[in-house]
Formats: sequence, C-alpha cells, structure tokens
Amino acid sequence: MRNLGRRGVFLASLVWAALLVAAPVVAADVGTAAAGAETAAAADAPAAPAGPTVADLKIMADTVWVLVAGMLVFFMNLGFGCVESGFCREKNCVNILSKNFIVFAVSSIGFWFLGWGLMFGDGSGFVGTQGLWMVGGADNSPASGDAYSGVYTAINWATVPLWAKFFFQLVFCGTAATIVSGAVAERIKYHSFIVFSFIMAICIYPVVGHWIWGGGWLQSRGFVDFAGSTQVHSIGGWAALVGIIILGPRMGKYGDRGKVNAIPGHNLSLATIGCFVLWFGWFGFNPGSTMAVDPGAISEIVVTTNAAAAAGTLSATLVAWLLLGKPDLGMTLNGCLAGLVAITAPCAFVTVGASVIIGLIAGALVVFGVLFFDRMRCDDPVGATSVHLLNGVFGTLCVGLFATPDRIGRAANPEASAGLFYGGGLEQLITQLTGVVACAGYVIVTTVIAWLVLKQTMGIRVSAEEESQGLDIGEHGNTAYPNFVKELS
Amino acid sequence: MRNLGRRGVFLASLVWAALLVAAPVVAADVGTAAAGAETAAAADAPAAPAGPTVADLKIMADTVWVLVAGMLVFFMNLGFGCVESGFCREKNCVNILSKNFIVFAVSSIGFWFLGWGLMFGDGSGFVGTQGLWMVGGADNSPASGDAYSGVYTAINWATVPLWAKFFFQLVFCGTAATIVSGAVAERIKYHSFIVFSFIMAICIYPVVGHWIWGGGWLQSRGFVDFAGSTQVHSIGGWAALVGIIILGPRMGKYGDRGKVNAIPGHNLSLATIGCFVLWFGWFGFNPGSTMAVDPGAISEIVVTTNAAAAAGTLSATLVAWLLLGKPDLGMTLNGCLAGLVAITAPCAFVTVGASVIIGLIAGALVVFGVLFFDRMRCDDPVGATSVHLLNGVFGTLCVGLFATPDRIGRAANPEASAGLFYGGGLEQLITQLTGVVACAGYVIVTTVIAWLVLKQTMGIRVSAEEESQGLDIGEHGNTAYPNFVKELS
Amino acid sequence: MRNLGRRGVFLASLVWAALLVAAPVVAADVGTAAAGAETAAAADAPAAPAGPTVADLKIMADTVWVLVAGMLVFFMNLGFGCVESGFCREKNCVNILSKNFIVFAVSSIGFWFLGWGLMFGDGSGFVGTQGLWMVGGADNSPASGDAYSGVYTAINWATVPLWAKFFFQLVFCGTAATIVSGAVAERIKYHSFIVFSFIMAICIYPVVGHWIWGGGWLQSRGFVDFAGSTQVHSIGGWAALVGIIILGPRMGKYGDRGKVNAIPGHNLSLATIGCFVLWFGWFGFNPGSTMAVDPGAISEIVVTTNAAAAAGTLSATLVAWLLLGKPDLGMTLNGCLAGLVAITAPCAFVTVGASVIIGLIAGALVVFGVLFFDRMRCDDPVGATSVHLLNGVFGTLCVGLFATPDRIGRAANPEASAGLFYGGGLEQLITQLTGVVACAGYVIVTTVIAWLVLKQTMGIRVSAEEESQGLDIGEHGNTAYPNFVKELS
Amino acid sequence: MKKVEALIRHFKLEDVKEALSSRGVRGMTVTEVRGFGRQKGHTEKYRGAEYTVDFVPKIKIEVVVSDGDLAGALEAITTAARTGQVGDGKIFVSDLSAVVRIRTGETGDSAI
Amino acid sequence: MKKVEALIRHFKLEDVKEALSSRGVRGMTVTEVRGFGRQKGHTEKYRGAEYTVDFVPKIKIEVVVSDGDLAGALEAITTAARTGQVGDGKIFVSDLSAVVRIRTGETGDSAI
Amino acid sequence: MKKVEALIRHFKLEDVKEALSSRGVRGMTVTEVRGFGRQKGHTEKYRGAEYTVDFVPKIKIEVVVSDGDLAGALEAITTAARTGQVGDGKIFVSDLSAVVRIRTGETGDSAI
Ligand SMILES: Nc1ncnc2c1ncn2[C@@H]1O[C@H](COP(=O)(O)OP(=O)(O)O)[C@@H](O)[C@H]1O
Ligand SMILES: Nc1ncnc2c1ncn2[C@@H]1O[C@H](COP(=O)(O)OP(=O)(O)O)[C@@H](O)[C@H]1O
Ligand SMILES: Nc1ncnc2c1ncn2[C@@H]1O[C@H](COP(=O)(O)OP(=O)(O)O)[C@@H](O)[C@H]1O
Repeated sequence: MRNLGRRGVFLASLVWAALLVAAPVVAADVGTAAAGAETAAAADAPAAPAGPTVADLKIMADTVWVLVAGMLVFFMNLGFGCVESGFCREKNCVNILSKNFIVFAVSSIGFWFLGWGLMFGDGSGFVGTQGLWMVGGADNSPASGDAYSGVYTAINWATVPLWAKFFFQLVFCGTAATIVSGAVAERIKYHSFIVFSFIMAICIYPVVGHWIWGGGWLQSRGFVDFAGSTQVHSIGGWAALVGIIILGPRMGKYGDRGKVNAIPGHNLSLATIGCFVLWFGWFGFNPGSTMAVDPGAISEIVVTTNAAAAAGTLSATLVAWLLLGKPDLGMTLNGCLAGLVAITAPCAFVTVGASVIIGLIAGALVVFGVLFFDRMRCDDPVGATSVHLLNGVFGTLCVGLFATPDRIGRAANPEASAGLFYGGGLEQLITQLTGVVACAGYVIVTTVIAWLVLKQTMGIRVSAEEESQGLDIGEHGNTAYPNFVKELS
Repeated sequence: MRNLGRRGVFLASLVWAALLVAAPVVAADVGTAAAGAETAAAADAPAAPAGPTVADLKIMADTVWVLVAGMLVFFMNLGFGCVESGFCREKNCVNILSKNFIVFAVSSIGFWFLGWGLMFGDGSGFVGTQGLWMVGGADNSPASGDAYSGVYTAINWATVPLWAKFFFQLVFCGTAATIVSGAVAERIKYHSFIVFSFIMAICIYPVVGHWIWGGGWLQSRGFVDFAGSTQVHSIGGWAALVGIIILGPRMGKYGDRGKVNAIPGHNLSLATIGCFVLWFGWFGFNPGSTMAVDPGAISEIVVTTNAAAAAGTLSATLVAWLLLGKPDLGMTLNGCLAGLVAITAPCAFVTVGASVIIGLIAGALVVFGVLFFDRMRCDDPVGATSVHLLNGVFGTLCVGLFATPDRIGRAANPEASAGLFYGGGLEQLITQLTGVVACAGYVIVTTVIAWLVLKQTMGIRVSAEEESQGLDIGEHGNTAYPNFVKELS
Repeated sequence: MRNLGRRGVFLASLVWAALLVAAPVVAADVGTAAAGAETAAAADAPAAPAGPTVADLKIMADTVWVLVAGMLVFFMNLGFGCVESGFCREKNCVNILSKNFIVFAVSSIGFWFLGWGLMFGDGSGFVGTQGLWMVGGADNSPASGDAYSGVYTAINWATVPLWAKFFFQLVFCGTAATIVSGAVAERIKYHSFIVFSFIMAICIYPVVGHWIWGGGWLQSRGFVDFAGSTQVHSIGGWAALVGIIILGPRMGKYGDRGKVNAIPGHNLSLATIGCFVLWFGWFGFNPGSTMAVDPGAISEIVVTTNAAAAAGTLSATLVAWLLLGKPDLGMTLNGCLAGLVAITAPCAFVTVGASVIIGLIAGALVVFGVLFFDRMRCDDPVGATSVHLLNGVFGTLCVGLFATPDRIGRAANPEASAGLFYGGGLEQLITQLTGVVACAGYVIVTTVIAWLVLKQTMGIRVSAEEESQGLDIGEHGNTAYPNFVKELS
Repeated sequence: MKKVEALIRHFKLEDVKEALSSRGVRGMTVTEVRGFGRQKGHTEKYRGAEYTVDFVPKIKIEVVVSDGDLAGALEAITTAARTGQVGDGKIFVSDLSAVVRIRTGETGDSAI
Repeated sequence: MKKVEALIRHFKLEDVKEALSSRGVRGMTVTEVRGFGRQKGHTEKYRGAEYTVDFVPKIKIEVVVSDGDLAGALEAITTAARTGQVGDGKIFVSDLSAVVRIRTGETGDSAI
Repeated sequence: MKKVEALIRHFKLEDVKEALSSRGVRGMTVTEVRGFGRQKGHTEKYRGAEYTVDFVPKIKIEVVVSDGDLAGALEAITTAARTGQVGDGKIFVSDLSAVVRIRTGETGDSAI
C-alpha cells in the first residue's frame, strides 16, 4: 500500500513533468493556429464602434443562438447524471456521478485534440484527414458558403465562428459518450470506463459523424439525421448494448427459469429532476441544430420536439398502466425521453401532428423495449438501450416515413426526399435504413474490439465482492450519503 | 384483477387502433394547415443566403428571445416539481413527481388540440371561435400589424412565427395547471388529477385567456395583466382552492379545538432547489412576455422581477422571524415566490423602487396567508393558495396602484391608465378589481362543476387506508427511495 | 419567551410602519430618476412599428445576450447552494440552504441601494461618488461611447440599457458574497451572516469593483481581470479566509498532534448537481462579460472556459488518485471549479491550448490547496479558499503569463500588454500581482474589521451545544429531512 | 425489573406513548423496524419487474418497568395499540437482572 | 418461550427468512444495525482526510419461538446464514416471561 | 452470559467503543434509536405550525459478555458515557441462555 503510494507519486511526478514540458509547445502551437483563425474576428473588434453591418448582425444572432443552444445541450449532462444515479442503487451512486461528471471532461479534451478534425476535416468519404489536431486547421469562419476558405468545408454553411461550431459539436459528442455510462453502471471499473469514453470521443463518434454530418458517404447519399437520432443516440445505444453484453448482467438481476428481479433505483426524485433537465436541454439539441436563427424552422422544431416528448410521456404512462397495472413513474420518464430521442432526427421535417404520432409510438416502444431487453437478459439499469438505441433507430426511420416535401429542404441535402406517408415513396426510407445499418455495423465492430481489448488489459468488471459491497467504497473510497458517520459527529 | 388486466389490454388495443387510424388523418390535416402557415418562413429559407433584411433580423432577434424565454418558463416545471415534492411527505413523493411531470404533457396536448384556438382564435369577446383545432387556422406570422392576415388577430402584434407564439403561450398554460398539483397533493387520485388538468388546459385557462390576452372583453376594458398574476397564478390559485375545499384536508392535519398539526415536508433541499429554479424561470416568464426584444423594457423587467423576489424573500423571512420566533426556511422560499407572483402583472409598468415595495408587502402577505388558510382549515400542503392566489390578486391590483404614466404604454392597451399612487386616480384600480372578480367567478364556477363531476364519476380522493400508507404504493406501486430493498440487494 | 414574542411583534410593527411611510417616497424618488433613465427606451417603443435601425438591432442583440448571460450567472446561486449543502452535514443543511438563498436577496437590495453607485458612479480613483443611491444617477444608456451622457461613465462602452448593466453586475456581486457562505458554514450565526453579506454587497465588493471595472486606479494602471478571478473569486476567497480564521474550526475537525478529522458532507448527489450547474452558469459568467455580442470573442471564451473546466476536472482526479489512492469525487468537483475560477480572468486573452494548461495546473493546485489549508487548520467545509482564493489569484496571474498579443486588445485597456510566455515580458505580470496584493489588502483589512465588530456586537459563532446538535434546530427550528416525524404521520 | 418490548403500528406510537405516560412511565426507547407476520406486505413494480416487500414497517417500543408496574404497562399498550386488524403487533416481556442510570450510577428500580 | 436474536449479513436475510418459514416460523422482526467485531470495517477518504468506518452494516433478526421450536430455529438460522467467512454473525437466545398478541389479547405460546 | 444494552448519546459512541475494547470486548452491535425520558425534546416550526419532537436521537449498544466480564463492561460504559447532564442514558442487563457463532457453530462463552 505504502509502496504503491510512493510509486504513485513518482509516476505522477513523471506525468506532471511531461505535461509541463509539453505544455508551452502545445500552447505556442495552438496559439498560432487559432490566432490565424481568429484574425477576422479580432479585426472586427476595433471596427465595432463604427457599427456592425446587416451581415454582421446575422452572424451575431446566429452565434448567440448556437452558443445558447450548445449550453443547453451541455446542461443535459446534469440531466443524465441525475437520471442515471437516480435509477441506480445508493451503494453505486458516487461511482455513477463520477462517471457522468468526468465523461464530459474526457470528451472535451478528446474531441478537441482529434475528434473534431476527424469529423469535420476535409478528407475522404470515410474520415477527415486535414486540420486534424487541436482544431488547428485553416479556417476563416464565420465567412460561409463561397466566401469560406479553410479545411472544415462540410460545416461551412454555418455563419458562426469556428469555436462556436466546435462547441456545439462538442456537446453532442459528450452526449453520445454519456449514454453508455448508464447502461454499464453498477459493475464497470471506473478507469476502464474513462478510457472507453476517450476512445468514443476520439475515434468512434467522429468517424460516424464524418459520414453523416462531415460530408461523408452517407450524407452524399441523402441520409438525413437532423439532430442526431442516429449520430448521437443510436451510436451511444449500440456502444451501450455491446458493453452490456460483454460485461454481463449485475449479480442477482436474473434468477433461474427466466426470472427477472427488480433492482430499484435509489432516488426517483433525482431521476425526475434529471428527466426535466433533459427535456429542457433538448430545446437546445434539436432547434439548435439549425445552427442559424431561421425563425420559422426553430419555432416549429421547438414545438415538434415538445409535442413528441409530451406524447411519449402520455403513451408510455398509459401503456405501462394497462400492461403492468399501475402507472410506473420510471416508465413515464423513459417515455418522455423516448419521444425526444425519436423526434431528434425528423424534428425539422415533420408536422406537429406527425410529431405527436411519433411520440405516441416511441412511448409505447420504450415500454416494450424495457421488457424485451430484460427478457434477453441484457441488464441495462437505466433503460438506455430502449430509450436511445431503439428509439434512435425508430426516429431515424421516421424521416423516411413522415418527412413532408416542403420541409425536407431544411436538410439542405439535394438527395433527400419526402417520406413514405407524404408521397415520397420508399426511397428515403431505404436510405435511412442503410444509414442505420452502416452506423450500427461500424459501432458494433469498433466497440467490440475496444471493450475486449480493455477486458484483456485493465479488466472491465469489478470483483464480485466489490460489486456486492458497492462500487462507491471499492472504486472511490467515498459514500454518497454518509449518514451514519454524520449522525455521530 | 386478472380480468381487469385482460379488459385493460383490450381497451388499450382499441385506443391504440383508433389512434393509428386517426393519426395519418390528423397528420395530413395538420400538414396542410401548418404548411400554409409555414410558407412564408419556408420561402425565406432559400432566400437566406442572399442575406436577411433589417426586418428579418428583428424577427430573428424576437424569435430567439421568445423561444429562450419560453424554455425558461418550461423549466419552471422542474421548479414546481421540486418545491412540491420537497414540501410533501416521502410516502407521497412518487405521486407528486408523477403529477407534476405528466401535467405538462397533458397541457401540451390539450392546449395544442383546442386550448390555443379558444384563447387566441378570432371570435366573440367571450371565446375564440375560429382556427380552433390543432392550431390549424390561417396565419401569416411573423407578419404583424396591418400586414397580418389570419385568424389569430389578437396576438398579431408579435413579430414571431406562429409556433413561437404557440410555444410561449403553451408554457404559461402548463404553469397554471401545475399550481393545482401542489395544493391537492397527498390525497387526490392520480387519474382524476390528469383529467382535471386536461379540463384546465382545454377550457378553463383558455377562456379566461381569451378575455385577458385574446382580445376579449376584459382586454377591451383596459384590464392589464402583463405576465399573468391573474391569468396564470390566481386562476391556478382559485382552481386549487376549490379543489382543496372539495377534497377536504389530509388526515391528521387538523385536530380538535382549532389545533393545526404540522405535517413537515420530506426534503427541504429539494424545495430550495425548486425555488431557485422558479426564480430563474421567472426571468423568462416576465421579461419574455414582451414577446419582442424591447431592450429598455426587458432590462427593466428583469430588474423589477428580481427586486420583488429579493424583497419578498427578505420580508417573509423577517416577518416569520418576528412572528414565529425563528426564520423558517419554508416561509423564506414562499416569500420569494410571493414576490415573484405579485410582480408578474405590474412588472413592466412600475419602477424598481415600487417593485421593492410590492415585494416587501407580498412577502408579508404570504406568511399571514399561510396562517390564515390554516385557520380556515384549507389544507394546502405547499402554500399554493397563499403564494399564487393571494399574491396573484394582490399583484393584479398593484397595476392599479403603482403603474407609472410613462410605462403603462407598454401594455399597448389604449384604455389602460396609470395607477393610484402615480396620479392615475382610481380608474385602473377598479378595472383591475373587475378583472379579478370576473376571472375568480368564472374559474370558481367551472372548477366546482369539474371537481364535483369528477367526484361523482371516478372519485377524487384516495381511500383512507391508501392515504395513510402513502399514495406512492397505492397509486403507483413505487416508492421514491426504496432504501430497504436496496440495502438488501 | 412570550414577552419576547410580544416585543418582537411590536418591533415588527414599527419596522413595518416605517417602511410603509418611507415607501411611497422611495417609489416617487426612484420613479423620477428611473423615468429619466428610461425615457430613451420608452420613446423607442412607439417608434418600434416603424422598424428598428441597424444600430437598434445591435442594442437588441447585446441586450438579449447580456440578460441571458446574467440569468445564467444568477442560476449559479443554485449551484453554490447545492455544492455547499452537499458538502455539509445533514444537521446544518437547512442553515446552509437558508444562507445561500437569502444572500442573493440581500445582495440584490444592497447593490441596488448603494453598491452600484459606489462601483460605477463617476468619482475618484478609489470610489464612485455620483449617482450613488438606488441607481438613480443620470444616464442615457444604451447610448454608448461619445454619445453617452451620464454619471456611470466607466461602463459606457456597453451598448445596453442601464438596467441590463445593473443586472449583469448585480449577479456578480451576489456570487462574491455566496462564496463566503460555504467557508464559514456549520458554525456561523444566521443573522450575523446576513449582516456580513450586506456589508460585502454595499461597501467591500463595490470599492474593489470600482478599482478594477469602475474606472479606478487599478484599471488605469492596466490591471486586467476579464470576468472576475480577482474581482469576484479572490475577493470572496479572502473574505472567507478571514472569516474562517476569526471563527475558528468546527468542533472536532482537528485532533491532537496535527490530526485532521474528516467530516464528510451529507449528500454527494447534491454536490455534483451543484457543480454541473456552476459549470453551466459559468457560460454566462465568462462569455457574458463581453457585455456585447462579439461573435469571435464569445465563441472562443465559451471554449476556453469549457477547456479549463475539463482539464481541471481531469487533473484534480488524477492527482487525487495518485496522491490519495482513490479518485475522490469531492476533489474531482473541486478541480472543475478550480479550472473555472482560474480561467475567469484570462478567458478572453488566451488560446484554447493555454486554457487547457491553466486548467491542468488549477486542478492540481486545488488538491494541494485543500491539504494545505487543512494542515494550516483553516477549516473550510467546502474548499472555498482552495477553489476561489488560490485559483482566483492564480488565474489573475495567468493573464500576465498567457495573454497573447492579439487577444489582449479585448481588454479595451491601452495599458494592458501580452503575457510573459507570449513575448510581453514581466510588465503585465507585475501589474497583475499589484492588483492581487492591493485587493487582498483592502479586503483583508475591511473584513477583519467587519467580522470583529460583528463578533463584539451580535456574536458570530453559535454555542457549542447548538453546533453539536446542528444549526438547523438551533437557528431555524427546522430539519431538512424530518423523516422520523414523517414516518409517524 | 421487566423489559417490555412491543411491536406496534407507526401511527399508534403517539397513543401508546400517552397511555404509558399517563400510568407514570417516564422513559422508553423507540426503534424503526420491519416486521414479517400474518399481515401481508405489498407488491411494488419497478420498470416492469415486480417485487414483493414482505417486511412491513413497524415501531418497536422498549420500556423497562419495575415488576409492580408490569401489568399496568401491558394493559396500557394493549389497549392503546389495538385496532383489531391483523398486524397490530406483539408484546414480549423478559426479566432484567440489573439496571443502571449512567448519569448518577444509580441501580435497580430507582434507575428506571 | 424463547427470543432468538441473530445478527446476520444483509444479503442472507432472504435465505434466513425462507429457512425459518419452512420450519413453520410465522413471524419475525428485522432491524438494520451496525456491528463491530472481528470483521474489519473499511477506510473512506473525504477530501484528503481518511476516516475509518469500524461499524459494518448488519441485519438483526428477532424471532420468538416456543421452547420446542428453538432447536429448529437455531439450526435454520445457522445453516442459512453461514458463508464461512469472518462476519457471519452471532445468535443470542434468552427467555421470555410473557408474550401477548395485541389484536386478540392472547398470551403465551398461542400468541406467537 | 449476559447481554448488556446501553442507551447513550451519539457523540459518546466512540469513547464507549474504546473503553469496551480496552477491556477486551471484541464485539458489539449498535442501533440508532429514539429515546423518551427526562431529557426533553425540542420544538420545531414548519410553516407556522409548531410541533414537538419528543423523541431524541440516541444510540443503543448491545454487548454480550461472559458473566465474569460483566462488571468491567458496566464500569467501562458508565464511565465513558457519562457527561452528568440529564439524558446520559441507561444500561439494562439480562441473562442469555445460549450464544452461537454462526460461522463456526461454536456455542457458549467461546462464541462471544
Ligand atoms: N414470532 C415472532 N417473533 C418476532 N416478532 C414477531 C413474531 N410474530 C410477529 N412478530 C412481529 O409482530 C408484527 C405483527 O405480527 P402479525 O403476525 O403481522 O400480526 P398480529 O400481531 O395481528 O398477529 C410483525 O410485523 C412482527 O414485527
Ligand atoms: N459480543 C458481542 N456482542 C454483541 N454483538 C456482537 C458481539 N460479537 C459480535 N457481535 C455481532 O456479530 C457480528 C459479527 O461478528 P464478527 O466478530 O465480525 O464475526 P464472526 O461472527 O464471524 O465472529 C458483529 O458485526 C456484531 O454485530
Ligand atoms: N424506562 C425506560 N425504558 C426504556 N428506555 C428508557 C427508560 N428510561 C429511559 N430510557 C432511555 O434512556 C434515555 C435517557 O433517559 P433520560 O430519562 O432522558 O435521562 P437519564 O438517563 O439521564 O435519566 C432515554 O432517551 C431513553 O432512550
């Protein structure tokens, strides 16, 4: 123990020293690159007193909108943290909170370091190859369209500065990684989860991101995912499902002869708080994905998003009531999230009426999903697979079903067409299906490799003894609510 | 039980089938209507690259403001959820959270389905009659004023798209319904509450709304309620009071000889979180009610709102300290909310100094209100009547007392005049009083009917046994903090 | 007791009467002043239908940005409330929540009454002397620069209405006072804390504020503190440290022979929620401090802020892991806050790469800080000194180290120059150091006086018996989670 | 001296306390416990999986009385705690060989 | 009649309940307690300061049985609660002088 | 063998544990309870209504000792738990007829 401590300190000093040496270099480096990127903006500053032009004002409005929406999406980390810790047991609460807290920090660094470059850098249809490191490529944003010159061409349609684009994309990346956290909760080793999140942020999320939003092959084929039912939710969901299967269920979750034991979460107030925060954050997630203040579009998207959430809430409650005999609050909350996930891809392309229908179906889906995954013995403490995977897929397909001819233009993708129910035929639905399958394939393969390598090297599951005592003491040496000690002092 | 189950599933299938049949119709329907409504905006989209005009920019700014403010108001649902569950007992916590969660879903669907039309549709002075269903009337927003053509004339002054108007109004409707939740907590049947909320959203709130904001008779007479002290808070408060009286007090609340027993809430941290969230959300509620970026107005309203909240907090704390001997945190929180409710109607019309005074009075009122209602044996677990009803009325009258001549113009109502203390005489005060009485009358009558019908049909109060065991187990089969099971697994 | 009660009521009546008499006067007074201030804006209102100009639109955009950012900063009160109550024991929870709730109310009234005037009123290099009372000086904002005429010249560069400026500055003042709350928790008398906060808001914070942001002597010398590492955080930190020393440690915190006893907080979920909320709020704190929509600047500041928070989180976790053997969640949270505090002063002047480095160092600093202050027997239940004081100082110095030549212009201070690592030499670093020392000196002297006077007059520390039983019962007669009573009713 | 342990329903605690006090009992100790007996627990649902909570919340009262006060205490408890429904609880009586009051060191009946 | 008090591990409660039920025991009372014994507690960290939690969570079961059922109950508990690791717990047996069922007023063995 | 039950103040637990340990006691069980006695509770306020909390938090320690160790244990507790103020608590001693160590099946004094 003592030796370990000493070795630890030594190691730390090493790491630290390395960092301090590397740091100025990095800083200098980035200094130059970013300085280039910023020149336009900086040059604007002195000019400001002379008064902005109409074009400047549009950039101002768009930037405020994108940043505020990005902040709302960031805030969803709190939502996930609350939902996931609320749905888990007290003895693992510190662990889940820690995971959900650090995962955004990890994503922030990882997506900045390499993820953004792979996702939006110019390159092949498969991955970005230019401006890879530390968002360091040439870029004259907020110049847009033809006026744009730089290496992040795929996102040159947004009339906001580079860092605004980066921030908005970063918070999405963080969300995908967070989804995994809940599904693998109560048994995964803390440091393995951290490493996995880093892998997600650096090379799983960004590659699919390149296909869908970074000018890659799926985008070229007309695949459309407005705010990320696939890009964020089903990717997170697949990674979670693979993790669940490789980790195996929690001790005591499944009994003999198909018996499913309930393992109630420790705090439904927390879970409810979390769900409200997520609903709130989704008002950044979906309407913000316009990345521009298009009044008609963002207003309608706010309403479709809200309508699907409301409908999902009601339908999950009703289905649970009829199916299970009582209106289970956990199902109500999951229904809301299901509606939100399902409307994420089609939010800009469908009518409010259609979004109500999408929400109603999503809410029912999630209830059956939870029962189904339990029957499959996929132990998912928070229902992440039912919410994000199932409804992520469903939502992506909804574009091919419900997109209206006049709204599909908002995709700014000439290959995209209206959905089956609005006279568009099967074409878009098939494209959507292709995208779903392709992304699933990539994520399943890469995460299987990642999880298995982690399993062989650092191990991914805590010992049975630690699992039974709770990960809080084992992994963190803390307890979330140390009431006995408290009473005594 | 088993039979019931089977019947339930059958019923569900029916409902489901009906929905699925109805759905495409609805979607198509709405598709057309909304498509019409959206044409202008959609047509703008391709034009956007050519650069927006100054008029477009104003629409952009106003839309962002209205939507962000609306999101903040939405977020108040979390605040109400926390305050109300914190002020109730643990054994009813799941029930309260469920109610507060589903109530916004119910309002969303109800207000979309019919409420909006009744409230803002052109029609008589009493109720809207055009464009009733699913926000489906003709409308060329964001065109405004003379350029407007459509059936929602009363709100044509706002230069934002129709769905932005809808969203902002929807979140207000949701708030009114939520207020009832806390007052009737710990004894009401879950499904009866759901039905009642639906009634509120569909035909109680919108009718009064038509009178006040929808071009109805009160508005024509110069009645002014900037952000809803009456429209939202006192309406919610009257509905709550009627519910309280018809339901009767919780078991054990009142003893013999006027004895009032304390039934402490289970979690003051939760209540405090909720109150902060409400304060935060009010920055959308009041300044957002401009529905336009009028810099001078919104800045001042932010400050009057904040000043009244601060003054209410201080005065309730002080009064409770002097009156009850100790600075009760529950009273401090209620004082803050009281200040906010009271400033809601006059926020745009009064000076910051006056808003401090309004807050001070509101904070004192709420303390006396809580004691008063308890003496009247109106058992209100969260103080909704003292906060929303009492101060909603008080705030509405404050317009007639404190409105300044130069600010009353912000009401955009030619009939409105300055308040008594600012040389306006008694006129406005009397108008305000008329409005208060009229709305009270309508809400009392309709909610008495609604509650009594519910009582006769589905019943509104849980059994004594269920009440004593807690509604969580009886109504939901859940417990909020299942710690004993948890420890064992 | 009874006598006291009667006397109390008498006192109250007196206070009340005084208020009611004073009130109309105040209102009238302010009415005039503010009416003057508002004329421009009010006059705009009728003109609005005629359409805004480009200059108006800039004011609109800036106002929305400043107000929304201010609301986010306001929301940090919730964050502080959660972090601080989570890190304290259950028996003091009501007390901490009460303190954190009321402190913003106190600041709101105090800063409005006098603080703003002292801080931004024209006057000497040491303090404002004009327009002192109730923000009542002449002011024609949003007119700016040369067009400005009024007595709040130092902030005339911001093109937003006076009340928007006031609101944004107010929420900062509130933050400084809140920092003290956590550090002196679990032993301070409630009413003494309230009085101390009032003193902070009225004459400690504003004076330093005048030096730094109000056109005072430090600003003239080129001292630069973009969003308040010194102005808000280290000031709060010094006041806290002085309070800690004068109050002494909590009973049982330090044993014989240098033994440090752990006194675990009661709820790490709460603390984690709080930290997420603070991170979120900081997106208002730092980028909002532009007080204008400068797209390039605010986008970059959002990213530097986020990067430092992420890096601080990671580095504190790592250092705690290596140093203490396990990744302590409390340290992770403090690391995040440390990164945020450290980047607050330099956020607008450094590259994203540099902000990562600043965050990494801050995260390590905070861990050593906590251990250091404990060794010094400064008992700080929430780590406020390590987070706000230590990193406030560090962050302020970072401007002198990492500011780049092209970004330092954002300070709009001709005396400011680039940092040591970017070719600016030692000059700026020395200026920053001067500022740190000067502010420390002023705050230490004034708070020593304030605390000592309070100690002599009303007393500052609760009795040992009350401390052992918990302040909730002693000071408030409440308990946060009254579960025993609850179970019984 | 006798130790009387009674398992009662939550909402009867107040009544039992009053009943005992009125017979001169000046001290008691209360614990929150879970009971298993003829009174059935209930079934809860959690995300579709059912689970039975067999143990229902009960209150345990411990009262130490002198031999002479035993009968009165028993009667007080029995009367005050009875509802007539299954689950009213049990009383267990045992002998104590010594009682000490920590504050004074008194022992025996005077320490009660 | 005998009172059997057993201190056991949390996760053994279900097994012990089953074992007792299968021997005809129809009632028991359970309390969450903290035990100190040969089984060591663990060390927690809080903001750099270490503290030891000496008391580990245990479950206390109290079962009252007639003298004849004692041996069976003891065996049931011993068998069901054993893991063989330090910390399995203890059983304490004492005599009761009276048992009353509150609902009916029955006393003695029939009240159990 | 004797069972010693002591009701003490929260903050005395550590001292009592030390005192008992130093006399060779190697096991004990602790429960959080509420006590009613000469020490008065306090009054709380909730939204204007007052309510009295009669039951003050106490700690119950149960220690089983061999007959020979009884006197020492009593003294240890009495000394360590005393403050001299009302509310210091009580000690109750009773006889045990059997003790079993679940892990090994040992009985009697060696099982303690
Ligand atoms: N044999 C027993 N040993 C210990 N406690 C018992 C026993 N039987 C019953 N109890 C306790 O008494 C409570 C009430 O018993 P129960 O059988 O439900 O109803 P009743 O007392 O009406 O017969 C139980 O919840 C349990 O706490
Ligand atoms: N002398 C004692 N008096 C009261 N309870 C005891 C005593 N010894 C042990 N216990 C209880 O039994 C539990 C298990 O004892 P321990 O010594 O840890 O293991 P084992 O039973 O395997 O010897 C302890 O946690 C404590 O609750
Ligand atoms: N007769 C009794 N039976 C059971 N517990 C008792 C009895 N008398 C006192 N106690 C317990 O002892 C505690 C202390 O008793 P109290 O009368 O307050 O002070 P003291 O021990 O100083 O006389 C009580 O809180 C209660 O838990």
